Amino acid sequence: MSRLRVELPGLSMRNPVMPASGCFGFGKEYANYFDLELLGAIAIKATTAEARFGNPTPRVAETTAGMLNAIGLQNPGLTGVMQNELPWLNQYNVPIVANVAGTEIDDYVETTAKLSQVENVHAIELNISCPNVKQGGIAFGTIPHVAAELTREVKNVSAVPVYVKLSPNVADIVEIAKAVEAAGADGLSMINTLLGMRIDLKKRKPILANGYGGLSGPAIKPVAIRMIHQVSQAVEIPIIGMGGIQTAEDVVEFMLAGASAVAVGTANFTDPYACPTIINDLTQILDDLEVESVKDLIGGAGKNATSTHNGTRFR
Amino acid sequence: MSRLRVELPGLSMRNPVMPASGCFGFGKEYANYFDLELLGAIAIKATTAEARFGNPTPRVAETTAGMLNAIGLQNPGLTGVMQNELPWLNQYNVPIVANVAGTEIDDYVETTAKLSQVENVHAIELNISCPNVKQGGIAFGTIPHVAAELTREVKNVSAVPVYVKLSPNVADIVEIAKAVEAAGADGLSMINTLLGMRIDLKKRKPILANGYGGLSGPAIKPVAIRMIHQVSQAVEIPIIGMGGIQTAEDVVEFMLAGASAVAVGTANFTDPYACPTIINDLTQILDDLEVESVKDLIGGAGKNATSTHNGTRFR
Amino acid sequence: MIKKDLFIIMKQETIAENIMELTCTSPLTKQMTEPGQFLHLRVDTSEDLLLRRPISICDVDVENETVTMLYRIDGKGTKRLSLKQPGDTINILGPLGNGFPLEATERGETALLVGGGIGVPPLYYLSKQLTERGVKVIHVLGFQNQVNVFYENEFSALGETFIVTADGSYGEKGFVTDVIKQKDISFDTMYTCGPTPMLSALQTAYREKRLYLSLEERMGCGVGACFACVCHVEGDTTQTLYRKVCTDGPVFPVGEVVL
Amino acid sequence: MIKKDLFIIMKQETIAENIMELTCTSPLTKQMTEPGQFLHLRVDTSEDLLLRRPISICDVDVENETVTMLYRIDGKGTKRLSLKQPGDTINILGPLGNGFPLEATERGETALLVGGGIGVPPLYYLSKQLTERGVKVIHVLGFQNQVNVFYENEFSALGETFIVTADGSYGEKGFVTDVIKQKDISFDTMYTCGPTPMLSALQTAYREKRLYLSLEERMGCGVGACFACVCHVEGDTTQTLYRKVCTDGPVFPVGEVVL
Ligand SMILES: Cc1cc2nc3c(=O)[nH]c(=O)nc-3n(C[C@H](O)[C@H](O)[C@H](O)COP(=O)(O)OP(=O)(O)OC[C@H]3O[C@@H](n4cnc5c(N)ncnc54)[C@H](O)[C@@H]3O)c2cc1C
Ligand SMILES: Cc1cc2nc3c(=O)[nH]c(=O)nc-3n(C[C@H](O)[C@H](O)[C@H](O)COP(=O)(O)OP(=O)(O)OC[C@H]3O[C@@H](n4cnc5c(N)ncnc54)[C@H](O)[C@@H]3O)c2cc1C
Ligand SMILES: Cc1cc2nc3c(=O)[nH]c(=O)nc-3n(C[C@H](O)[C@H](O)[C@H](O)COP(=O)(O)O)c2cc1C
Ligand SMILES: Cc1cc2nc3c(=O)[nH]c(=O)nc-3n(C[C@H](O)[C@H](O)[C@H](O)COP(=O)(O)O)c2cc1C
Ligand code: FES
Ligand code: FES
Repeated sequence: MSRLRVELPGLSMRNPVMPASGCFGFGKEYANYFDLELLGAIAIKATTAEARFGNPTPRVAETTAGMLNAIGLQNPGLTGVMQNELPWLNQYNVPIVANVAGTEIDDYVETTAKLSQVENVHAIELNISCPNVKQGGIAFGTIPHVAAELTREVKNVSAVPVYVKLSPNVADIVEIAKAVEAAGADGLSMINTLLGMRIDLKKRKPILANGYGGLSGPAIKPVAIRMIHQVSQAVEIPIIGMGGIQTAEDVVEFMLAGASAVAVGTANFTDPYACPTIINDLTQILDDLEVESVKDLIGGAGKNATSTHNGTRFR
Repeated sequence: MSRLRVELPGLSMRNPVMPASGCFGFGKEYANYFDLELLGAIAIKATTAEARFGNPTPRVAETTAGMLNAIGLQNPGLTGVMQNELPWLNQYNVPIVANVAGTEIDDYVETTAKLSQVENVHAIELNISCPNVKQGGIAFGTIPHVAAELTREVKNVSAVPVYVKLSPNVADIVEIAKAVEAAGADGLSMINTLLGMRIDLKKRKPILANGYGGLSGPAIKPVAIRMIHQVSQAVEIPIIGMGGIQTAEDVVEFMLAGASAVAVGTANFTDPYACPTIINDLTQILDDLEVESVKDLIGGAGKNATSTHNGTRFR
Repeated sequence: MIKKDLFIIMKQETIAENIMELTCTSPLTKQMTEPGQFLHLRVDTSEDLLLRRPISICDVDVENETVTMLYRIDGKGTKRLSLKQPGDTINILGPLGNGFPLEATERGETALLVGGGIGVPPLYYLSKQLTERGVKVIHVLGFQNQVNVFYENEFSALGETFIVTADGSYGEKGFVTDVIKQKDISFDTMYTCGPTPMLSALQTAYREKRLYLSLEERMGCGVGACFACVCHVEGDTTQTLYRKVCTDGPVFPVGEVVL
Repeated sequence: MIKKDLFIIMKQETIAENIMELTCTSPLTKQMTEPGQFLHLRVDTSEDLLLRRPISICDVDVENETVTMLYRIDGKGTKRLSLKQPGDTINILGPLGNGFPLEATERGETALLVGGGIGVPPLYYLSKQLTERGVKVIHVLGFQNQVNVFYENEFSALGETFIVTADGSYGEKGFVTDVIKQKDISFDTMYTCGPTPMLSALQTAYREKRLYLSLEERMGCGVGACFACVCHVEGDTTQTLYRKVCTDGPVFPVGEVVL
């Protein structure tokens, strides 16, 4: 199995595959389907300082090869996660990535300070796609210096490495990535969902009660691959890649683009066995591609794409 | 047929459907398949001041429910379009939208000044997703004041209304839309393609020779719908909506989101009869939805989506 | 426990306007003992329809390992499902969720089963099991109009059955609630499944009764992980409590959740 | 002119490792008189595979209105295509493009047909038509190895046929160009289809001959509108001239385009 092993800051993973935050709850449900120790790591649902119910329903809608969600960060809050979820997960020997969300820097700092002390939390993942109340709701993740400041403050209090999860809803993802790297991020997670919408033709209103929602699934994979390719060439820190992964082939594509590990989100809904199936198929693909170790794939697609300054190009 | 008629600046359209620029050449090829006068308008391939060969091949790659292209704006140049393409199209009684591209403001100005004089050119569509050489390659469409300046200069010389075609690769599409509206744009076209990439696992390099390419097709539809919904509430000028339209239902969804007319791109490749089929199906859908005229659909989804400041939200 | 299988289609037929009856076989049917549970169907293997579709168990033949579902052709997924032929396979996850409590009604008591539209199917398996246990069943089944009516004979074979149509084109005219009152139906337990306005009306009218309601909500995972399908808990002043339709439901006792 | 139809599958079989032979019927076959043209296949109606797949016409039975294609199971589309059964339909556009010029070879002359791998199929229909016109045909067909070889008998029935494998596991060993030299084959016209390196080698070696090459390029539309499939024109110093493989080709005379 050492062919699949990858090492990232704080995360010693028996394979490069973890379920993505928000798509695996806190692990309990999928434990009914397979042994969680098959996973390389687990990214748990976002934790906020206080418990949240989230948005009204409907909260999900299907799109062609994708889905929209507007869950609204429902979670039992810092106390609930520390008292009920993490202790239960401790029975499994698998590193936990704790995803942290908030609306002010203080929220993130408070949540990280406590969560990062929990024994089985091996890394913090900062969800910077949340609106910054102090900046009138502009997402932390869209302004480099805001993202950097948040990263710095959280790094100050975190007992474990911090991965910053980038929003793809920006013109220049490289600029944000560099800013958070300079601010001390140990790694990056990318990408979060693209903002999208669907409209019910008969009711003449959005399908999601919230109106807009985050687009995930295979539809966004080419955007994720492009952003990871761009960013991996501009930063030194490792990237956890995600966005539409469905198969072991997709994992290889993400790693060739520059990811050191990957997260699987929406695919868990299509098939609760998605993660173990992908992990199981990886070895065969390494054989087919005549690659000894998954590590040898990382960044293998090279730098041969036309470099672009700004996320757009002359077509 | 007046149930389908829409009126936009410069464009009196017998129905709201036109083929999208770059996906219909200059019309000749599809004229072998159906009568071009069935169309509401035709957006022709981008014209640049000089003839361009474009990028090396492969120039297209398939993605799940989408495709990437990196054609590189191949076209016969201003002279070629004026001498060979537009005169041929003049045999059809259908308004032409001439798409204009460039790498410096002067290119756009020169091309627009001449093209907009041609009899059957009823509107100019400014492709602002091109990299601005003077700004080190940053696309015109990602910086509001740059997009505005380009719009202003082009408006100064154009003999017909100018539609600015927005790039979706930005954090805040509303900001750009408002800037070009203030600079005198008569309408907006949105969206252009999202920047994406695919990697060939065996060759370990991008499938497109150019590396990155523009993502189009149903995969991007939810992003297009969201952006049109946001922008239509912030500007007064009409929007030509596009991005993944495949069916008459999709047309209705775009119009409910706020589009006054639509363009069909990638679907022409899946089916050369896509446009006439969609137009033909529209009347039936109006009946099903008990709507008298397509005009009654425009903006019908209302403003009931959570407003967001910055293209990202609290999920 | 394995909960996913490629079910083989035995039969698929139109039984009313846009209503299909689908019978499949799989060893997993052995686990389908609880009426009111649902199955989560992957319509086909292409990647354009990513989400599974929740469909209730309508009937199970444990001996022959078959399960029957009734569904309405509605959007893309059910349209594609309706094109499948005997011999084709469907990737199905389930049974999922918590069904109707049979033990809530004692032998000799009367159960009133109230269904609306495509909420009718799960009541059939429920009715069969209740009658087997010696419970008297009465059915009030509401439909939009005549062409949508299905399974009248099947339900009639198990107990008294009132068909109600919104436009009066068949059976009684009006809402199911009207008919229950008009006919002065008395019962010990009510089990219901149907559109939310109908459930709301019943929850309001029969709040003091033994009443079990089966809810519908758009789902992501169907297994409790994504929090797509939550509802608020009645009387929760913190506004943070919730129940998941997929795993805590789809059946809830009266007064538990906000409809 | 209508150029699109739902073709009905008559037969689909594996004829070599990962090589399928697909026979379909449609009235459109009547238009398929030109060898070297291709069809553009929409594999199925789901929206995850948007682009059509170009596949060459391998043989046509005009009387029975059937067309045969040979294809290699390669990526997602051809994999899905290979699962189709007789009776299923495929949405096909075509015939498209310009094929091999038959008139380039006169009655009594010799044509050498050189194919590589999945470039072999269009040569079969070409060979049949040439022989019907009284042309002598010789075939040199290259494959990766023994398991990939197909249609040896079919070609042999029309003319002398050399099979070449890269690893020598069947027939001659080496490249097709080696074999043409070794066997000292003389000919009046050469028609070829196969991988670009093979075409390049032939174009270099036989630049002075009557040579027609069929090219392959990733396509968007297949009808000349998207400019995905262009190639440069030989000797064009402006670097702006182009030919489209889909409509100007796929067959080009030697020296016309840059390979
Ligand atoms: C517990 C439960 C049991 C159900 N049992 C039945 C049944 O026995 N028979 C039946 O006909 N229908 C049943 N439904 C409703 C059924 O799930 C939807 O009609 C179906 O998913 C619509 O799919 P589509 O492909 O036709 O529509 P699409 O519009 O293509 O669906 C798009 C997405 O929205 C979801 N969706 C759309 N409509 C609904 C809906 N009304 N409820 C929940 N999700 C929806 C789909 O599951 C899918 O994820 C049940 C729903 C639930 C929650
Ligand atoms: C004019 C012409 C004639 C052809 N004739 C035949 C034939 O007779 N038999 C045969 O087996 N193959 C033929 N090919 C190649 C065939 O088109 C590809 O093998 C096929 O499209 C691959 O599709 P896929 O779904 O397996 O691969 P995927 O990787 O899923 O395809 C993704 C996309 O890339 C395109 N693509 C992938 N590989 C190729 C390729 N080698 N050439 C062109 N496009 C490609 C596909 O068309 C599709 O748009 C021909 C190609 C051309 C251009
Ligand atoms: C239902 C749902 C809930 C999500 N919740 C979170 C979350 O709480 N925190 C977070 O950082 N990302 C969240 N995401 C984003 C995913 O972690 C992932 O970045 C994204 O879905 C792309 O991956 P995918 O295409 O494999 O789903 C959520 C995604 C979905 C679909
Ligand atoms: C092959 C191809 C070429 C394109 N060329 C142009 C172009 O020259 N100018 C332009 O403004 N947009 C161009 N586009 C973008 C389309 O006009 C359209 O905005 C986009 O593809 C989204 O619509 P769709 O999903 O319906 O294809 C091109 C798109 C494709 C697929
Ligand atoms: S559908 Fe995912 S939690 Fe219920
Ligand atoms: S494939 Fe579109 S021009 Fe040839």
